[in-house]
Amino acid sequence: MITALIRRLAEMVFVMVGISVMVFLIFFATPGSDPAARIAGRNATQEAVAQVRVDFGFDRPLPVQYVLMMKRLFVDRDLKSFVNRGQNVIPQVLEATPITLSLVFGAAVLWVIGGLAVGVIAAATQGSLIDRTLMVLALIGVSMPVFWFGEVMNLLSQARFHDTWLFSWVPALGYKPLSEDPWGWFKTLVIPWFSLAVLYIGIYGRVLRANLVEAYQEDFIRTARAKGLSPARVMLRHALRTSLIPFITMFGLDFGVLVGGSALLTEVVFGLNGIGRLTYIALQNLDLPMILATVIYASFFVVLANAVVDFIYIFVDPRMREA
Amino acid sequence: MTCLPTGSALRRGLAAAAGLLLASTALMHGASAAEDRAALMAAHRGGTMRLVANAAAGTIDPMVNYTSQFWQLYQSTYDGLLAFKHVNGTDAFTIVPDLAEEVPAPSADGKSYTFKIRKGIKFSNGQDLTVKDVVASFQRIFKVASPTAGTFYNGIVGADACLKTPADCTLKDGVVADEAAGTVTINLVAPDSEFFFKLAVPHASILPADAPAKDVGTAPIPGTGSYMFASYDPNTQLKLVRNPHFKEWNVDAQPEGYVDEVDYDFGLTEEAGITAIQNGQADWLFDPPPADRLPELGSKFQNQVHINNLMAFWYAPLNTNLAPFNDERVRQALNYAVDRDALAGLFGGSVLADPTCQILPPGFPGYKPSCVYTQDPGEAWSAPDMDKAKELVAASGTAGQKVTIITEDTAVSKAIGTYLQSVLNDLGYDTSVKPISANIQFTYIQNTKNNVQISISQWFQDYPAASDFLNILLSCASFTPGSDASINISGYCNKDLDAKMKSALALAVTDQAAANEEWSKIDAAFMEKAPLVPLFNPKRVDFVSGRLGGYTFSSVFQWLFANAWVK
Amino acid sequence: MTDPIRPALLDVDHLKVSFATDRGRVTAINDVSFRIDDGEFVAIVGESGSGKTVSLLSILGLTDRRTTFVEGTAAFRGRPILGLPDRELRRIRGKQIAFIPQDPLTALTPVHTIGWQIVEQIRTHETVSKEAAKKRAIELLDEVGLPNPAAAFGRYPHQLSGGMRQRAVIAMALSCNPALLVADEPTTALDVTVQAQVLDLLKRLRRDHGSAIILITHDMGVVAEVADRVMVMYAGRVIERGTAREIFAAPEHPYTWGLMASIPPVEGPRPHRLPSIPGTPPTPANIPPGCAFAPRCAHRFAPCAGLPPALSASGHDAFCFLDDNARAAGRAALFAAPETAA
Amino acid sequence: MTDATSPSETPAAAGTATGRPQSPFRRAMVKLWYDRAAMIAASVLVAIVITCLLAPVYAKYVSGTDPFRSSLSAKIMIDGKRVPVMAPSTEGLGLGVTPIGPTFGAKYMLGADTQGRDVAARLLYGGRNSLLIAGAATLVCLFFATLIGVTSGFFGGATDVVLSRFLDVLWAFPVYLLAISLSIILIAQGLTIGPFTIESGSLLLPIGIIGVIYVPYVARPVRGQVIALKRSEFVLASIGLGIPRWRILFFDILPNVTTTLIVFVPLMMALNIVTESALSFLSIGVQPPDASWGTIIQEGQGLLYNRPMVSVAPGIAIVITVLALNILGDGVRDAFDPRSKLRPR
Repeated sequence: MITALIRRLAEMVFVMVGISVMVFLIFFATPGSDPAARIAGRNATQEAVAQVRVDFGFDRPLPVQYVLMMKRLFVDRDLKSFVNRGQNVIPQVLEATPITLSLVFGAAVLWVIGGLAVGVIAAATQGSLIDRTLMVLALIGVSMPVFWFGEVMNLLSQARFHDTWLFSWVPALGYKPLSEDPWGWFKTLVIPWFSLAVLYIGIYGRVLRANLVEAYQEDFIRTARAKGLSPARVMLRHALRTSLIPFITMFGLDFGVLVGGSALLTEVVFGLNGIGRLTYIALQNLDLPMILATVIYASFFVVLANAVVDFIYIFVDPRMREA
Repeated sequence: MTCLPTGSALRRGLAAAAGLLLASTALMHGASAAEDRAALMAAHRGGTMRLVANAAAGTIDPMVNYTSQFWQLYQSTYDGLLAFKHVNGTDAFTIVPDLAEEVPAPSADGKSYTFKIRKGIKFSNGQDLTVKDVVASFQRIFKVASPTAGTFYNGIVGADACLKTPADCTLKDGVVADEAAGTVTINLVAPDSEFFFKLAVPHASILPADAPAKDVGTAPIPGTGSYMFASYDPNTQLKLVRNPHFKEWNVDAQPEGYVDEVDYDFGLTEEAGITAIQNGQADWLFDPPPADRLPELGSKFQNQVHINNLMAFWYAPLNTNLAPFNDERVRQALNYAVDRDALAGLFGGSVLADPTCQILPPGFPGYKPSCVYTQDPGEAWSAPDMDKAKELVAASGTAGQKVTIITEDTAVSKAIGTYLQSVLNDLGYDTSVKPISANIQFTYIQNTKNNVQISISQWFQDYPAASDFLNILLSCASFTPGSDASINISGYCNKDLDAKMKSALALAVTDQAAANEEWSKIDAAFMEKAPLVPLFNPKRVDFVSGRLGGYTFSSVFQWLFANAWVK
Repeated sequence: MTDPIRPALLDVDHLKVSFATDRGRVTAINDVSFRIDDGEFVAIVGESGSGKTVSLLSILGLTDRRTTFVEGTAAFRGRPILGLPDRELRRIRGKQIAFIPQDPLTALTPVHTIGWQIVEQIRTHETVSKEAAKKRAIELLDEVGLPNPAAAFGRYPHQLSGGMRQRAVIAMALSCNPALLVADEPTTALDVTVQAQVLDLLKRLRRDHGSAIILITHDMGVVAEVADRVMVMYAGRVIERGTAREIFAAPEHPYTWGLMASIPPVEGPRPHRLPSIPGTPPTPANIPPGCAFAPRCAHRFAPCAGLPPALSASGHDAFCFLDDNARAAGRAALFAAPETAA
Repeated sequence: MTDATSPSETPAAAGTATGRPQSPFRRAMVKLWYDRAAMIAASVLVAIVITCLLAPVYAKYVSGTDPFRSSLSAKIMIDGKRVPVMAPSTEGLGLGVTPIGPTFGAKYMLGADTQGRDVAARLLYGGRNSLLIAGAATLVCLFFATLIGVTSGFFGGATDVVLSRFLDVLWAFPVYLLAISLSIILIAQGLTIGPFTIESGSLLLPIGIIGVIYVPYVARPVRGQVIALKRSEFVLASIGLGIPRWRILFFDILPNVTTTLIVFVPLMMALNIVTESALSFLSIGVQPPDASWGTIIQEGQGLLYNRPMVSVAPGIAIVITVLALNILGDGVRDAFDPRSKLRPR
């Protein structure tokens, strides 16, 4: 157990170091990435640029710069943005986190409930019109680009029908902290939640249905039915319970990736200043410290999600416990 | 250009309206200005104003920050020795005494100025302002490597040493305090006609002597203005409250504000910002309104919209050292071919942008309307002259060459790039557009290593002097091959014109009017060589809440929030 | 043997089962009739695919209703159960008729403990407390011979050996004291020694609980050991029926001869190779017209192109055109064969 | 549609009817042919591809405008009136310029974009690029994924360790962030590999980027399959017979991997179309004046309030195409590899 844990930890560290090195190298391979002149300001003299270069250590060899930057990020925790001078990177990431978490968590609740409902209902009514309708809807959900769907939702709720009863409650785009205005928090996030969740409801509903249909061909379902259990109980306690394992795997990975910043399209469309948008803006501005911080943060969540999934696996599937 | 008549008529109408507005405010600042102001103060004082912006502008340090977004705020939070007058329009170009008791006369050789520092002024932390603070502040410009340390303040005696080793900066013979007399004398290496302007920009703010000698980032430094920064978080909010130690000493330089508090919220999209103002949840939006909201603002909310000229221009720098733009004829051809009215349309229509074919913006010192690159050359641009353009290209024999336009990845810049691509294709070039991140594009296009042929850029004034456009953008000194800091993006170095600019700068010390004459000739001379394509002069659209009154727009620092009320 | 007043425990009459496939309906079970009385031990024998499992599953309503069509009648204690609403059928299923599946590894839900699954069945049919159900489950596990039943209660299926799992499944089937146990090849997945133990267990249970047992198997050896009566199925039909004694003494259908021949002799030298029936059984989609076994039958002759006469209402009979003499001759030849080959 | 509760595999048994054993590939194709939903989806796709290929015809003969040239001051005739394509606001202060809305006629059927270009014509041209990029990126992705997956799985040892770790790193890098990082660099400078230079505006860049980012998603299952095949009896038997490794690789392993790859094709195409549009939406995909459905949506974003059609239309095009690809993908998977649980994302 302990060795497995240590191995897992080593793997996580390896992956995160790998990613940060990759980002670092990508950054320095980019033309126009030299931040000295940008930091020095428009119309700065050559001396000022040179001064900045020395101050920020851009004249030192790359490995040294990398180590220094990592040290400032993790040890001193005072790594500062290249673009917004004086702005500490870590608090930025920490402030963006609750926004992304709010978005992803709410969407996750929606998509888990929605995915379960779609999958279970479709599997239970397999072959019927309900099943087919649900599957077509799920497929449409999978096929819609999330940013486009978000935009259409914005168009409907912010412009076209904003004055009607349907969407008059929709507040302006942006984020309201849960601690300050819980109701406002909820209202601003409902539509982003829904937009983000649609894709996953589609995916999860389809996968779950396929798994359930497959489960229904298993012998143990026949046993359960032969026991005289009600169809609902057969579905929920036997078929669903066993089909949940891949569902949970998917959920863990998706949740991790989204919290890590992959919700950026939704964040961009709905003006939520979460991790994804932060990373995106940092990348656009070639703000290396911010990029490193956000990307390491993102990969941390992805790797963590992988680890958590493995753990949950053991929890959910007794067969994995001895392995 | 059949739609031109309507366009220009509208423009004229609007100009008239703006003139009226100007006249009325001028009246107000006339004879009984002080009494009026007292009455207004009694009626409107108090309340909280909410400003919104997409993003914060970085460090709060007034000596480091170089953005119009925060310079606007520094007007009411920090003071220099001198200030631009806090009034409407181009009257704001006037220099008025701020922390100095009066605008000093130069010494006989024009190289030194003695400022008498006002007594009784306190920083927002309660400390008294002394001459020591003044000296320390000038040293600090170099110690924090202010972006303009090497360009604005390098003329002070001892500045060279400070630029080399900022940590040991003393400016021993450059900025000399006389504690007993309460004066500070600044000695220059050579006379500088623009030195007062340089003292009036935020980088020359007077800060407490004990302010940290490094960029303070997000920790505000106490100032002497009527407001102080109470808190700053670049992700969420910048809060300004009244400076408890402030007593108005010169209403032109640092007027007392109406509102008690200003909450400047960040992170709202432009769309959301506009909606918030419409709903009365915010009073003003920093970012320009998105294009698709303009028709709505101009019709349903026209009483809340203020449109003002900006001392700025959008232009396309042409790299005069790379084919095909190393050929003067090609540069002229493009100038002829560009439909500046269409470009104005991309910026939001003829109300929001004036076509221009010269470098200096209207209303600027040295501006004399002239346009050669149009169908009927004269004072104003009327229509593109495609025939002439094609002739010139044919003469140059460069048709068919590849051209890449580098634009910012913002909507307007990209749209302009796309339009210019169409024009260049029409002229026979094989053109592509390459948008890059706005934050990178500005340095990217400056560096000769990137071999940029043509790009889209803008220039906004720092202070009202023709040299701020012509000398900075086109002097040989501004061109440093291989550097990211080479603001002469065209890489154009014309020895004759360079000499003329030097003499105009020298002339201005003694005779500003004659110098301005010179500058307008230089402007025209540059345009003959066409190292760039002036596109249009943008205008500022301020959309304010229905409750906001006392809107004042300074041509230097734009909207003055301290002069506005919300009650 | 049959009591005319008291209805049979299970009475199946003219059962026909067909499936909807991509190429239309395919009949898998045709004209199957049988009856079982309380306490009887009946074996249904046939190769895989002969329809023995399907026929019983369809009686229990465990086939897919959308794709499977069941015709004919089946009555449990006189009450027709085919076409009964699922809700009512469920009260019989698991409580009065219990099902012992073939492979206990796949037949138990892998994510629940053995005990949980037994308790679930008990509590579905009887209103008892969890504790009582647990106690009962442990007793059952003990009864089927699981060592340390309390520990087994908390085990997951994959943690038990094959034989233990089969015992657990049987314990589960017994949990409501069913009148009829349907055991679908309960020994196939087990090795020989465990097979014998499980069969002993079944016999003992019949004795102790008085349940009737239907044993589905392809192994004539198993049948010989335990069954009272035997039905042989081939290609969806019952092709021979009789008491175990009758069938083992005088099998009448050539197919049954083949099955008997494949039992390894209990005594004497083992043959090099057990004789087997040539060819493979047909799938439901391509059951030949007439006698389905004809293509593989060494004794086929012209009439086999048509359907043989139906089985007699009771007693020992085979679904075959061969007359008694031919049956006796064929039987004799076959039983002699292994010896001569050796 | 398929149901496996019946005790025997009736559809599969059809193969024996012809008396000649069919190759698995043929059998799968036959099965696919009878899958009605998949065939409808395939027809829709063919229709979309043909329509998009006809873009120049549409631009030339129907809309009559050059969809890559700004026409900011053009005018067209509608109902006998000459109407400017880019209409300045005439109300109030006269702020803003609004392009012409959908006319539902030949010209400007779906209206104009901010440059006064015909959206319908651009939609077709955009479709060409979207489909081209998605298709080519799929091939790139499958090629590299097979290369890495097979090399890693077949040779094992140090090669496997290095490649697997590399995939791990790529895997943990959120896809869009990886794509954005690559795009920002490559689109700024282009790419030079030895003597070959890809210019920054080239479509090859988005193809390469999108192709590369999903490599781990395909390479991992391929590697797993190769490892499973390597341990399978027939390969062990081949090894035992002393058949050279390259023969085993080409004759035993690769043909089996091919099935997996075929199943991936439509699913990856669908994924790539969405990815391409997302990147273009973030303006780091296709570069102007080239259009793709994503760039048209992005350009239309600035007109969402007044001319929503500009961004709604390409979105619908994406949804239909991706939907068709997904349905076809389901069909292909059912036909070729019914038990697979592929879920590329």
